[in-house]
Amino acid sequence: MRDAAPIILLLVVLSDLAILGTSRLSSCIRGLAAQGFLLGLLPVLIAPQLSVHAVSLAVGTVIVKGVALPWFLSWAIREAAVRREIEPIVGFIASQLLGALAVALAFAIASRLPLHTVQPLLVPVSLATLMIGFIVLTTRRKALVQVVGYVILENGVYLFGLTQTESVPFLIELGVLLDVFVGVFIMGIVVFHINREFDSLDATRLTELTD
Amino acid sequence: MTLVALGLALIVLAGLTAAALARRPAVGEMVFRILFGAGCTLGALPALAVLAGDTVPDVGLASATPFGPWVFGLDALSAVFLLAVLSVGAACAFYGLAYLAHERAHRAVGLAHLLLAVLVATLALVVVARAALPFLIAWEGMAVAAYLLVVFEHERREVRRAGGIYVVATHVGTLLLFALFAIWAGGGSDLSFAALAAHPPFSAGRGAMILVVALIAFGLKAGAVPFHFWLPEAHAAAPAHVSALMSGVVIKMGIYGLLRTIVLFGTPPPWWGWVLLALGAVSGILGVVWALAQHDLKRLLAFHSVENIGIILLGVGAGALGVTYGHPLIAVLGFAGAALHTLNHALFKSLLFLGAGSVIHATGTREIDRLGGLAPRMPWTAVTFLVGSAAIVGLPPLNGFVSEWVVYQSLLRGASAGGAVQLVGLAAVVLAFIGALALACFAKVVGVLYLGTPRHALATEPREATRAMIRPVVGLAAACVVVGLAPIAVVPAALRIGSLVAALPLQADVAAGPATAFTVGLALSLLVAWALYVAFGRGRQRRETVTWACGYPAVTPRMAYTASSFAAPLLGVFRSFSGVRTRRTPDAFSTHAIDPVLDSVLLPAWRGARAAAAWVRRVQRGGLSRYLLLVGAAVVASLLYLLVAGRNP
Amino acid sequence: MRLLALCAIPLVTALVVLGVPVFRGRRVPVALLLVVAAAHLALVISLWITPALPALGGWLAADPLGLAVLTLTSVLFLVTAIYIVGYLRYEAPRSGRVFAGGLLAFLAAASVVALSHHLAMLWVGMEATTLSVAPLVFLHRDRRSLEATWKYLVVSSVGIALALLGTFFLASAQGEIGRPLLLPDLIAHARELHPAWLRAAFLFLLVGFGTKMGLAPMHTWKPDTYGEAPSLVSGLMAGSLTSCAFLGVARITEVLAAARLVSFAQPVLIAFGLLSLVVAATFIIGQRDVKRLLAYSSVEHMGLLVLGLGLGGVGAYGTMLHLVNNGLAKGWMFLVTGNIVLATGSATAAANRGLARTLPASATLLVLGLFAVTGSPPFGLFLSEFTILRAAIDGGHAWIAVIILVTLAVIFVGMAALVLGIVLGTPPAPAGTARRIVPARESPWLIAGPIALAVIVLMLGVYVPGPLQDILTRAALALGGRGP
Amino acid sequence: MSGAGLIGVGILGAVAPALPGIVAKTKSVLTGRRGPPVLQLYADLGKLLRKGSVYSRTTTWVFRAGPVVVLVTLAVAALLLPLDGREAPARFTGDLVAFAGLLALGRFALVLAGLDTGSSFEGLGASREVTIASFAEPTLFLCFIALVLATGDLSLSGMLGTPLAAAWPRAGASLSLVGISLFVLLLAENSRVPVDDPATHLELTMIHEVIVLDHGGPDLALILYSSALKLALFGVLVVAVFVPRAGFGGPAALALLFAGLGVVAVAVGVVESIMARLRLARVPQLLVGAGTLALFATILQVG
Repeated sequence: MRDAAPIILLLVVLSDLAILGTSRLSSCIRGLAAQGFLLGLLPVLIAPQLSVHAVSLAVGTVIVKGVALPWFLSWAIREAAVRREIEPIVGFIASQLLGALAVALAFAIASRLPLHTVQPLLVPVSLATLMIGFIVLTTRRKALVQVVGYVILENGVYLFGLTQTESVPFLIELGVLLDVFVGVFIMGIVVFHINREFDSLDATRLTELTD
Repeated sequence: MTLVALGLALIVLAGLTAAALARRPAVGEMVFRILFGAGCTLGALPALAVLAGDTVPDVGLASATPFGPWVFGLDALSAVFLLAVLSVGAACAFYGLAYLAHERAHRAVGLAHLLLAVLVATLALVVVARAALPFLIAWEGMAVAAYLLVVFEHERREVRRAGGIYVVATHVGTLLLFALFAIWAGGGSDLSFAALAAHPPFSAGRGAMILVVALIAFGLKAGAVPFHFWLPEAHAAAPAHVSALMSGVVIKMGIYGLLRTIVLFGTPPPWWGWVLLALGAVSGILGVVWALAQHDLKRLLAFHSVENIGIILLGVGAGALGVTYGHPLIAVLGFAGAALHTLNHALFKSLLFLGAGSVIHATGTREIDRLGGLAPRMPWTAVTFLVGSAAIVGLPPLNGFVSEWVVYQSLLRGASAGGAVQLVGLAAVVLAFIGALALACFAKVVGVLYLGTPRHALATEPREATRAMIRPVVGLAAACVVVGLAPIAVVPAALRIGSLVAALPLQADVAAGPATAFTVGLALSLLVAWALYVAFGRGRQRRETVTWACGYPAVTPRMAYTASSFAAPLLGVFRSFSGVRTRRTPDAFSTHAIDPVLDSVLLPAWRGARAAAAWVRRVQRGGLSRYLLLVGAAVVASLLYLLVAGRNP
Repeated sequence: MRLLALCAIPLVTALVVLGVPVFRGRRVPVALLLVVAAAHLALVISLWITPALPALGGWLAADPLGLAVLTLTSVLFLVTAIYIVGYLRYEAPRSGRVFAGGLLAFLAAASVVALSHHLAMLWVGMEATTLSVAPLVFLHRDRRSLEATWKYLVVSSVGIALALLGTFFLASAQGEIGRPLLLPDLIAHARELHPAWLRAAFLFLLVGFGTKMGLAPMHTWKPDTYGEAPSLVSGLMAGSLTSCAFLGVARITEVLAAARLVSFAQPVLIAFGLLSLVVAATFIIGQRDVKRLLAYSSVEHMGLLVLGLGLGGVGAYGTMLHLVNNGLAKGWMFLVTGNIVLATGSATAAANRGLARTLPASATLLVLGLFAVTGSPPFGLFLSEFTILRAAIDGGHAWIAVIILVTLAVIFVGMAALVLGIVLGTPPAPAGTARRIVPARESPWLIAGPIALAVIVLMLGVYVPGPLQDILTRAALALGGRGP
Repeated sequence: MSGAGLIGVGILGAVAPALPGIVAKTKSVLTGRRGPPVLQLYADLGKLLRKGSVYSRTTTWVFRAGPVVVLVTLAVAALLLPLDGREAPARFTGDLVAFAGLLALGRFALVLAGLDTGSSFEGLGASREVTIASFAEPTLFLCFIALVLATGDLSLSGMLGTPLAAAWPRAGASLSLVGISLFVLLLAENSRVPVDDPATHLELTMIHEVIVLDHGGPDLALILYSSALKLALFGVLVVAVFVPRAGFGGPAALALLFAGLGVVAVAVGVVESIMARLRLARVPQLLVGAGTLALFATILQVG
């Protein structure tokens, strides 16, 4: 089972790049759901022995990131009934290139960091996911896609967290998951209000507050 | 010291009662008068005692603030300033009661009296504070109280503007004082003046930094050129009795600061004395030249404060040089002259401002070109203003002459002493030049304002000020005459201050006795001659007619010389930097005077800075992505730092 | 036990308010707010009298640093609760439940952050404060507050994610030494932690919590958020939320101080501090909105906090004193600005003139606040800013002292221009009524809070009480500095 | 207040009105005219004292006080000067400042009296008077500093008395420069030719004459006598510098002094015959020139 982890990690990076590339909102959310599931599997694969802690963490992640968040986001899309395509500020090709650059950079940095965890691939993938999440967040116009970007960024951090599963007690993991969920939940409500107020999800129109 | 504390408490109490009983002014102001008067006399007694020679022990309060105990003390240097504060404070407060009486209907007059009481109290506290924290707290309290008084008539735009400039200038000064005490105390945790004085010898750089910061901070408060820019604005905007108090005493805190710095610092390096001297000369000359160019009565008097601060700085500079080059007589005389001129200036400048207040109160305008011939209508104000003018120009037998005579002695002894200090002699020439220009300016003011014929028909016929306004003014004039006629009483006290500041033994051979004989003799001979002239003229035949203007049929008011034409030949010599700007339009010609430092240097610089800031602010207009990129930049920067700093463990 | 109660009581009440339907509708359970606030303060004062033992197996403990922030938060919350009584007479928030629930959740989260000795738990508390305040910022439900909320949420969440990454870095630096992420263990074994991970952790925690504090360049959300949120919420955010965020930075600095790595941290802290000062100065000149002005003033004071920490020596004590002073002063100024907004509908210079005549009490408090916030004696902020300046000069950083003085001067000019602009002058004659301007009768509830805070700040400038002095000195020592 | 000193002042007071007469006589002799008798001014004073006085309605007591103050200040100033070359009746350290102060007080009173009439001509004169004075006073102080450097004494009796005689061999050159600049000062302060033409009747060009335009009768007498006394005082200054009389006995020193005054009056007359009046804008340059002379004198001492 142990050798499956690297494959899963690669799939996670692929899902990142896919989300970067999609031009449709629904496929973007499906990508996010897929990533959620993959993340859910990882704790079980990585943990040295099948402790209750690892299993419960896996189940919690799958429920929150695999099921709840994507369902909630798709509900928001239906509610908002908004045009479904994504228009990035910098254009698709550019964001793809940026994504690739991010992955390369992640692996470069990870190689220099003093690693002592069991799974060598884990840190570079987490940094890559983190950077790609940041890119999605800063280059997309639609508020909803920005939320997706934020969740990907959170996934990156979560991945890095996996290297410390035994030191970070379960209660804290649960707190982190809960916080992420409530955060996205509130963002969703705000997105809903943005849509009602501006009858479009284009966050770049939000430039009324100036000095 | 307990007497001083009690006095200050009474003063603040007086202010509170005036504010509390605002609805019943008669009672309120009467109680204010009693309490304030009692407070001032109680405070003045120890000051006079210290000036007469005995010493008052320091009082220490173990405070709970971090930097050491709060200490208060009274030595000769503080005593003369305390005396000035209390005497001028009382005169201005009593004058203020009457001056603001008619505005009770639509302004918070009670509050103004409270603020004035707070101002006088904080001024006294500044002078008796012997530790950094109480000094700074009293200093800022004084600045804020003065600001709130300056913007008393804040419905007018230029008053708000002047207030704004003033509050900025004082706050910058306070920040500099923060730096001064921080540099001076170094690592030490006790910030009392005694601890500061017992400092280890400073390194050249640190000593220089302390003196430069002290010079700018206290120069800003004193109003020496080029730090004077706020002074004419604030004094023109403030009510007359507040300008009198500010010009008479508040700006003197800058001088007190400089003198206290010398006491605590020890022997200053040579360059400091020369800078002070140069600052004094520049302030003196430019102050009086800009005053000549003014038409606004209060701005004119404000610029004269800059000139007199210049004269005081000449004394302080000569004193500092005397200490540096080891000439005890020059040092003691320099500081003594400076201290005495500070007290005298407090007296006659507040007298002039209060007189100006009465004129403005009666005529409703500050433009001297629109006034004229006020002497017959306002005799008392005219006489007291004349005494004040003669005193400020330094004419014998009044007090201005006495203090300038001491400063001259210091400068002339400097000239006759050997070595580099001889250059001080040039300062004596500068002082003479300042005196002559001051004479020109005050001849203009008195001549244009009080003598001759009224130049414009005023809305209301100007009437003499009320008795309540005249009493303090006459009191101040009397003080000027008494100090002028009694150098034998005043000069020894000034010498005691001089020897304290210069930390040198008291020099005795200053001819105070014969000087008294001279002034008293001159005054007597003037009176006797006037009596003879009146007796001689009684029996003679007198006729009244029109002024003989070389046969012109009717002398119209428009023929009388105006202030600007009077000063034109003199200002012609100084050309551009006299601040006179002429405005020629096809059908009108007018001159107006600007303050070169403020209007052509500081304000443009500030507008430039604001424009630059506005350009930078465009960043905030960006959308969310630009904000996130900033956060990203911060992460990248810290990562780079990690790589750089991470190498060495 | 009391530590647990401090966190639990507000949390439970919040859940009750949010859950139980009886509180639906516009009525805000003000009484409940007041009771909880008073109880919270009582508990905190009891902590001062008899220090409590760590609870939850060492996860919750009241050390000097935590106690200072907790006390500040509790005092501010009680004053705000009192202010709300008067506030509700003028404005009824659309949903009373969300308003009260959010405030109580915020108090619970802030208590958790102040008391937690487990850094991950501290992170969870911090995230909770962000989320609890978000709906409060959105209270006005108009376009501008929507934009402010969105920017606040996204930027803060990114910041908090970075902080989580930093926490994980710290965990990996610790490896198997002692109980994971517990402050006492971290400090005890500080020298055995892995230096590379520790440095990376410090940087990410600084940037993460710095974003929550509003340090430049991560400050961009602050003017929008404080500008659009209701003033009492902005007051709480500027007063206690930023202090909690600073606590995060302080915790990691404690660990670094124990690990003798302070020389690595100081340049970064100084850099962020100076940048914040310069940015604040640039953005304050010509500012026309009082709330945005106070936001930039908060950026400036956060810069001063971090700068004091970076300078070390007596600067650490200055920072701790400034933490308390700034919190109280910000609360005071925002509540007074709230009064102005209630009376004239907006806090901009265009809408307000001659407030001295129309709102005498608030105008006086605003002017006194101006002098307090810009560090004029005799207010507390003068004492702390003076201490930080002394630290700069004692440390031989003359050029830092110069930058501090120049920026403080420029900031004073900017603030004075705006505040004095709106306070002085003749107010626009109210249409139709008699020409004489009658000063509005300001309700005592709205005035009592700011006056109480003003008195405390004034007292702190003249007399620092014994126990507070002792707490601040111990905190400064923990941060690698020294007492006055 | 030594008796001899007072007698000296008394004689000076008596002789003073003769000096303008000598100047007028010199000018008329040089231009081939008989000219008015030397004692003409005495006659004028007698005539004016017997006349009634006419005052303008706009004037106050200041107008009448002007002439009195001018006379008293000059009389007291005379007490400060060492007429017998050794000791002045009233002496104290720093009395040179008092001397300058007295001159300023007199000027202040005269200018105010002029402005009191409210006529533009008096205003013109007053404005010019103060402009010239502003440049004359620094020059006077430069001369005093040179004398202080030479004699090391801070009182007029010391500066112009016995120590000056001792200083001549050492600082002869610089003292002569001081004498010359004092002579220029004399011309400026007393409104003689290069600065102002006493003989002219065109008000626009006058300085001293035009300030006193409205004074008549006894007031005019006081003013004329004071201007003569002022000429005498400045004459004493010049003579004291050029001819140190410490060596001679009391009466001989006084005789030598009055002879010197006569020579000075003749010199003024000669200058008035040779030069024409300077344009008013150039008068400050003349005074600054005299100032540089005195400055050069001080540098000679120091160098």
